[in-house]
Amino acid sequence: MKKFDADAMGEKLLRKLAGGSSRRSMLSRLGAVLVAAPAFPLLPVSRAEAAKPDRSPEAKTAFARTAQSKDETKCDYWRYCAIDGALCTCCGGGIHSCPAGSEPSPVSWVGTCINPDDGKAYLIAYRDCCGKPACGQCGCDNTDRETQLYMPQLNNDVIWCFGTSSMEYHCSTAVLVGAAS
Amino acid sequence: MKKFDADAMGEKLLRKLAGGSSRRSMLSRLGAVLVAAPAFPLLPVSRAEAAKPDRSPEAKTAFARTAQSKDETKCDYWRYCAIDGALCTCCGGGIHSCPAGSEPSPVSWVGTCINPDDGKAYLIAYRDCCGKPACGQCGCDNTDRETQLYMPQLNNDVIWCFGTSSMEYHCSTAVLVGAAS
Amino acid sequence: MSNRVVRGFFAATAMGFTLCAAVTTHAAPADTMAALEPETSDVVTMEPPKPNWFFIDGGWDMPGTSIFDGETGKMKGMVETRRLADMAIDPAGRYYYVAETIWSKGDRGTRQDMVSVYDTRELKLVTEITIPDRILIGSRKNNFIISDDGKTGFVYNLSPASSVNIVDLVKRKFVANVELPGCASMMPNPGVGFSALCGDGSLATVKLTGTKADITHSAPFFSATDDPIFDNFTYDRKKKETTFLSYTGQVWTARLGPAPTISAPFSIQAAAGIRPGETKPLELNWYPGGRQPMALHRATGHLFVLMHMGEYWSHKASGTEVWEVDLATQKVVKRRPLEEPMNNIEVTQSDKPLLIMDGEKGTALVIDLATWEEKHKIEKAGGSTITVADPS
Amino acid sequence: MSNRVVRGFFAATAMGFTLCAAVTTHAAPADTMAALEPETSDVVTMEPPKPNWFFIDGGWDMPGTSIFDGETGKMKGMVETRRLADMAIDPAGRYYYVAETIWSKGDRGTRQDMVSVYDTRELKLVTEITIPDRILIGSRKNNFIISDDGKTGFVYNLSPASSVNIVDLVKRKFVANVELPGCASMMPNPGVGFSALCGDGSLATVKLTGTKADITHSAPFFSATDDPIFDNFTYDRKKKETTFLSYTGQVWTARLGPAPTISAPFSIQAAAGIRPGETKPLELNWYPGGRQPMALHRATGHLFVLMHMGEYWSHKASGTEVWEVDLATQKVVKRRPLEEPMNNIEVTQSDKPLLIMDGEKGTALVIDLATWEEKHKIEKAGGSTITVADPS
Repeated sequence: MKKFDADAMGEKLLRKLAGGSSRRSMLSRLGAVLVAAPAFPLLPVSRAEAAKPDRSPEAKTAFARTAQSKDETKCDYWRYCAIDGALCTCCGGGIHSCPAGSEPSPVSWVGTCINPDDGKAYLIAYRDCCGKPACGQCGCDNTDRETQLYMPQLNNDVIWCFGTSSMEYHCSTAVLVGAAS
Repeated sequence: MKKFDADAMGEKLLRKLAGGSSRRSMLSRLGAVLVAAPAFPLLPVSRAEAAKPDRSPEAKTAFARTAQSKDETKCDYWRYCAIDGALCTCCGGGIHSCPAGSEPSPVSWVGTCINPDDGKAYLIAYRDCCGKPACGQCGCDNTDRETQLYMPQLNNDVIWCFGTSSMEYHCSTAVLVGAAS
Repeated sequence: MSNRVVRGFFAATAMGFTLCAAVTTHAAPADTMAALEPETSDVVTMEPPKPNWFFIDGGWDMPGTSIFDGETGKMKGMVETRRLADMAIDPAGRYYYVAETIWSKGDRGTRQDMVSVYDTRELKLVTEITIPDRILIGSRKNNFIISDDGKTGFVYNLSPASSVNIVDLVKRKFVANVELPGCASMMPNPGVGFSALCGDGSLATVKLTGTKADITHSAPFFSATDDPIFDNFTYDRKKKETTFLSYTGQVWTARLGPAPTISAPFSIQAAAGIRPGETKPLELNWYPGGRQPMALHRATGHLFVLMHMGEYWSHKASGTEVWEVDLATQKVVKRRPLEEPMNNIEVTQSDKPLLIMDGEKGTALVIDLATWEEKHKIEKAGGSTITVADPS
Repeated sequence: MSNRVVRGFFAATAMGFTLCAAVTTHAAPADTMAALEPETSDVVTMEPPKPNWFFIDGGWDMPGTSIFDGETGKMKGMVETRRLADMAIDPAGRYYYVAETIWSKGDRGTRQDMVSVYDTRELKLVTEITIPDRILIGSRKNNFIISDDGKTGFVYNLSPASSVNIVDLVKRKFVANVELPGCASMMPNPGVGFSALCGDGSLATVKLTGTKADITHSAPFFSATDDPIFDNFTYDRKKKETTFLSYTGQVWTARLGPAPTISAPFSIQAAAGIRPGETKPLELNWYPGGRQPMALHRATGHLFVLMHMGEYWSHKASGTEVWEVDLATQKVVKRRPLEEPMNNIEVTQSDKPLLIMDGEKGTALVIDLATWEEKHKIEKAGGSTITVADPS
């Protein structure tokens, strides 16, 4: 999820947060508060009294709720929940194939993504293809469970081109490793 | 002149070309012709019967007619009539000064530009500053009397970094060489 | 996170996948791996270049030349072309050649000029042919050309003296540097060597005998300062002809040979029924412009030209229309407006030709010429020169 | 155009200007040169870095770190930082240091890792300090840090084993590579060595004695997988303190030393009077985000944080508001909406501080904090990390 898409994922919730008022009036009130910018603006929200959706950490993230399983050349394909970079499927490669002339890195960062077809979580290895200039097509940056550099295997900014003859980043694949749960 | 600015330089002429009709109607007629795209569209124009402006090759170009002599950090500064690249005046340098750490090329392409203050033509040497990555600020591409590669000293696409320790292009200066006429 | 975890993480298999239980427990509290077969990473092999493919140079900001299938609009792969490199295609389709200049430390260190050879199926670097310096300019199609038989490469240099590096592409070695005083912008001249345009308005013909170059000049036929010919002209390998276009819109055809003959020019504007372009200021008219302002469909002899309305000396302005010129009848047979101005134009040499264009934003358009239907609009495809597999 | 003309063209004088009568007659039918004095090309000399300057990394697409004067909005110069390089400023203002990785043939050939040293007045390369490999990631401020006394540089490496290269900046030589298992994202620890965050949620302290490194860990205080601390945290050289911010919006202060002490966290949302951020899905709230999501004005102890509305795991989303947090009172004292979302934020350490931001389009904003007036909006300034002269 590059940008938070309020329309796609939160209109109902926003309304609830606003205590039942319409989204428009809530937003305009919110806007007024922000533009005035008092010393201690109080956002007129309290914990939402939603009808008990699954709020456990294992519940579906915004990405997972809208992910699809049909088109591997789109950022919202389910395996891409933590990918960062150009999709190799748009660069002449495939979901687990590097484009001609590039080389898959033997190591990678990983993600745990939910397949919408069976609702199960799978471990995905985001293996970079290396040794060509940046492909430039289909740039995605999804960040489910993506963390920082002190946990490098879960960080998607590192150039994961180790053990390849060139460390130049070309694109990223999303290789299915196995079921995660 | 990067783009032809019809408003700045041609409204009156356009009207004349259209045979006295208003600019809007002429344009919409022109648009219709284009969209329909017949095999042999005839633009309804003939040689303009303008009131004898100076049409000699020495007359002022579109650039020269709108050039100014006050702000060296703008593309329409008079000396920039054939410059291509980033203005060194926007990169920490000056009209004839390279930014710190870059190096002026001893050779350059040249332009002949008209100073609006005295109406005279001057020879300008567009000396590239070399040895730093592209500055990125104030990109200009003016093309008065700019020609092709078989006449390299009048071509503004060549990386004019000869005899410098690095040929990396950083920005371009516009050094006054002398009067051209 | 213990040392073991980091180390364990690197226990990658030879097949190339990463897996480490200690890591996966961080990623998600996984219990056991299911029986699912893990996928294996592999590398795609390509076909040799096809007539409906196009090659688009990313230009200054996007290193690399992307290969697209014009039919599907899909990217097929990429040839490594750094900034200011020039790419050419082996006429037999076996190799992509890249004339490039690399410093050993990026922008400093030792200068290295070479023709890098890539095989077209695996896109792997086959070898590097070291050459003397070459010109640094970019966005030109005629600074690195290949003879029609595919055996010789010509790499232009401006040091700033003008010369050409001759490269034997069979033996893969540099042959000689020949001076080319006052000329540039090369075209093959089969059986002779090559030809080039000159600042004195002539066409130079360079007859090569081993490393010896014998230069002859045509009579001057254009003005290099007053009405220059765009140096991104087109060459028709089949007819051994070059089509030239000048800033004002004059069109010439040159028949190559030991003593090339150059046709009388015609005006592209007159061919469209409007007054010819002129060099004087204040003459608002349609002019050709852009970086690669024209493309020739060889079989039909139709020339496609990017045109814009403006005054003279607006030759770099992007085209707002495409004019289709029948060279035989010297008539503009179609004019098509463009939604966005375009800088570079090329046409595939297939039976159902596709027109390819790109503009400053790096968006490529693929147009079906039969219907002028926009088949594909590809963002971030590249903003510089376009090449097709058959460089006619 | 004869050979003579081309040759004559190169008769440049030592002073560096080009002139050739044969050429100028082409350019324009000039008669004689007037008595006008031709200008001489020269090169600007800069001042050492000033408190109201900012340094903006062009990021992936625009190599180079541009130096701007925040008061005037004018560019002062550029430090050569290629893609994925890390720049640091000598605390005494004499040098700019660039930790970088260069292949001898662009993207192939021999790998060369180094710290390149530039003087701050002439921006010339003084020397290169060869080091072992360093990490390739970019957009991080804590992979190359300098000790407060300016004598030692620390360059992080991920090979993918985790280690740190110690560089003696006085003798300008590489000292040692020390392992740093499970940790990254360094901060100076004066008199001790350096500290770093670890995957087990602890703060590691690396005591250096010559080339010997002794690593101790604090008790775990955060979750590296569930609520990670942004690795672009801030370090206050005067107080020897680091301020950490986590994805949910927790704020910690760590006092560095042989055994650092870490404060209890507070919630930035609670500090603004709204409910704290949570890690669960479907909890719409304000969260910190971006690449360099926060900046500390040392003298006032005010933290500026890029905030956006979203769900958890949106930590890379650009900020749509800036929250100003008084760290002493743990209150959000101001919230300011942004017209365009911003990715990186920094603040000058001057008396009249300027807030600097940039976003995905590479446009930089300079805001006067006293009035929240937009002093400058600079297009194409750069889209990556921002540094100020006093890296507090």
